[in-house]
Amino acid sequence: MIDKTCQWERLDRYFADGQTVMIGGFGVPGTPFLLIDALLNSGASGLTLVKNEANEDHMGISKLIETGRARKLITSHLGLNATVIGMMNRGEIEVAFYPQGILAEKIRAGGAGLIGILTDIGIDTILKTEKQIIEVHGRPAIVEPALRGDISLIHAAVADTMGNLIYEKSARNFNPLMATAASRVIAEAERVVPAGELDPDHIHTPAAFVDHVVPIPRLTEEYGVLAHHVV
Amino acid sequence: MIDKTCQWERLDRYFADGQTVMIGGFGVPGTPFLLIDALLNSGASGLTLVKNEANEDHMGISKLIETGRARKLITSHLGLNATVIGMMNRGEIEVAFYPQGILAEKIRAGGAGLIGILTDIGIDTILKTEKQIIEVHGRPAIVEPALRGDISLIHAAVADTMGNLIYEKSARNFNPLMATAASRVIAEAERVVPAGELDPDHIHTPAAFVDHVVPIPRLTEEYGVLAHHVV
Amino acid sequence: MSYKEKIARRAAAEIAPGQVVNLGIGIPTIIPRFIEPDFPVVVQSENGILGMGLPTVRGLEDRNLIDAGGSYVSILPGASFFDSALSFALIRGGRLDIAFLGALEVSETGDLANWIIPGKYAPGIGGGMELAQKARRVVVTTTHTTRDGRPKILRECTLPLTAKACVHTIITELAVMAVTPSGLVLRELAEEIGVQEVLEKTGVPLTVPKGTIPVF
Amino acid sequence: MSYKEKIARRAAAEIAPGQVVNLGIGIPTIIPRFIEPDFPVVVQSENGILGMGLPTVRGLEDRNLIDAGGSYVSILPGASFFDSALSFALIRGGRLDIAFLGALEVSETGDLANWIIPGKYAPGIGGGMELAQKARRVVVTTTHTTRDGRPKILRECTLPLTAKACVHTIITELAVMAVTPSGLVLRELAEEIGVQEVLEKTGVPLTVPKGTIPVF
Repeated sequence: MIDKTCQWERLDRYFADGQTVMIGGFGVPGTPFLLIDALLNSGASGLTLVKNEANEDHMGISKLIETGRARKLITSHLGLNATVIGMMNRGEIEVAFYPQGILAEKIRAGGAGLIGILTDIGIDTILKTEKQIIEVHGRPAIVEPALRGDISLIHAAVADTMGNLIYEKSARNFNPLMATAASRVIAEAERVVPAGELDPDHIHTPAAFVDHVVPIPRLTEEYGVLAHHVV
Repeated sequence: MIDKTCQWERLDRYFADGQTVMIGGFGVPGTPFLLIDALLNSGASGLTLVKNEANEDHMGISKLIETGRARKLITSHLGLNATVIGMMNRGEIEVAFYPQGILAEKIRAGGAGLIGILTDIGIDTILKTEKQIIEVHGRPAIVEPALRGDISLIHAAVADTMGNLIYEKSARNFNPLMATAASRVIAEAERVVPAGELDPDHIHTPAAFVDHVVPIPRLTEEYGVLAHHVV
Repeated sequence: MSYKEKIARRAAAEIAPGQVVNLGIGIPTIIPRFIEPDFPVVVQSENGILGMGLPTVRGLEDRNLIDAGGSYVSILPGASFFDSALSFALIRGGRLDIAFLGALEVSETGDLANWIIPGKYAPGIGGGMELAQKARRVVVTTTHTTRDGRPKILRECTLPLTAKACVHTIITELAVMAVTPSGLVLRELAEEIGVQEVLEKTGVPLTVPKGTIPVF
Repeated sequence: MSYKEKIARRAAAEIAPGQVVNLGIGIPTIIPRFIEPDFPVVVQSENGILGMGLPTVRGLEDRNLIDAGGSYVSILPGASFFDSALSFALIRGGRLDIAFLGALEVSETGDLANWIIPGKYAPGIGGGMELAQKARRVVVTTTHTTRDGRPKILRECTLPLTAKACVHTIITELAVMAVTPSGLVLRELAEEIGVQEVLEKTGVPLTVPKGTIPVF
């Protein structure tokens, strides 16, 4: 039986300077905080990070950015992270913004072995500046090349030992897309079960996409409810 | 509470001559045989059908094609349907073939509101003839425009009254893609349950994509195991 | 009732039974307070939720269940979760009936600017561009003027656009206006607001239909 | 053992533990018979299955569970089902270790033709083009010659290509050959087959390494 479970101590070898790293999550839900800590502790730098947002100040990938480990951030919106916006404005990190769904499609296209997608989103805005524009059936289309990573860091609610993943509620977000779009896909899981326990119709990410499953021993505080978002 | 359940008798009004109709299924699993019969009985003709294959002779959409109701078929492979291959060879129906996964991506792109996708599949073959080719990062890419239908006919194992759908095993195939890619999406379901009964993490097609849910009173013979495929 | 609540209450009335809507940040987030509990509407959130309900009751927050703005939310029967690609497929693919969005500026032809003030405010793009460009209807909820009293409704936007000719209806604390091929048309007045005040605070000509203007 | 079974048995030996493989129509479909029951391999099927097992035991067919060729199949623990877009994402995205495919013609540079004979046989494209072009390794299983004895391995394919320079290994009833930058290389001989026979039935030069050629 294939067993992709992996110990935390073994992760170091997979990280290297200059890698492009995709990181799941939209806010706290789905962000792999412990894998981010592992990447932080590995000492890797010059990274290009791909994530919907930069988490909030001093949390998640903001820690990587604040410690100067990321050269570039490919993202959608930084509205909840004044620290990273400040660093961007001071030129301490290069930031590339995409419309959220187009970022999702670029990652998905990378995972699906496509060269890119064609969209009209932003066609009448400053976004089209510096984009390749072609005509399809007489209609202008922005060329958005596919995006892939060297590594993807994924947070799953449940994994089986073969690497099948299930996400929970709004923690799914970018995780299943990024889980298809990197040369090495590492998933942390809140619960790891033997292969065969998951209903094959309920699996969100099939095992073939996943290289390593790291069991989370205990959810740390970062995974919890954020007091300042409670109304 | 929103209730999208619909009686079979009401379907007639949705069908019209000249429509582009997407039909789920890969072989028997996932083919909406009763919806196909409803389309057949509506008398609509001059149709453009989009389906992975043409089912087998005298089954499913082959009945629409054999009765001359389809002007055109957009598909991937007809290997199991000698009747339709014969009609194609005699010029009785126009057939457009796409690589299976590219057909899936074209439909998905239609559903996702994209203009198209860029792929290198077939780039060194006769497939690229008559295709628009562009260069992306110095690499040739085939432009495949998105595909949408007027109607999609979907087969689900379970639906709720709001239109959420769950598919079973290999009957999923093209159904969730086509369920996003038409102006009107009609799903037949083997079982219809009240909204709230399905686990929100297990739903394959969210309700917003589905316009009508038609309960299947009894699965007809066509849905069963095909004796000639039993080894 | 605050002016924001007035705008949100009027915005809620835009929703027809059975519609799928997305509520942007700011005023739109309080629209649900003004929807009757049994009114059939499906609220989508960009982070992958269909069928959102009210904000979570304090103390019952679920760490895995937030909306796109980061607030803890509840879900209703018939809800579903999905990934970010499918979430925007729904938006771009034409299945979103109404997007309620805030505005920095709106033009008389329905251009919307709400994502960037070059050199001052540039947090990114988020889902707003896709919502503005692809929702079947865009309803803008905004104050009629800026904090220093300048009109937000202009002949042409001065800020970079979110999307061109996308806005159908503008709801402010003073009025409801429709974007039509012949320009902006006054549809409703807020309680105790006169036509003259609206005309003065709008940066473009506003057609005032004959007869009584309904009040909201 | 038939020649097809011999080819399939040898093809099965190409699979390394833990690999993800796709079995095309024809000879590849009988490869599973030659895989040990406890050997860790994951079989993918284009119609949306990962973790296929052997054909279904007669009488236990599931109407919702077929492979891409239409045969009723079983699944193994750890299997999953998915849609056609994800199924080909897996193939094109580089997660398929080996595609076993049949051939009408193969060129010495690894070009493959197996989908169309213009004017005679044109059932469509199916998933073959994506499998051939994007699997990490393509292993062709085929008879060494056509029914009328002409070589299938040629300097250049005469039929329209499925994909260019995609084949890594060719397994026939006579031999195993590798496609290398310096042309085809003989790797193994079938039992009781001599080098001379293979050379004669191959339409292109075949490098024969020094020393004993392993037998399969």
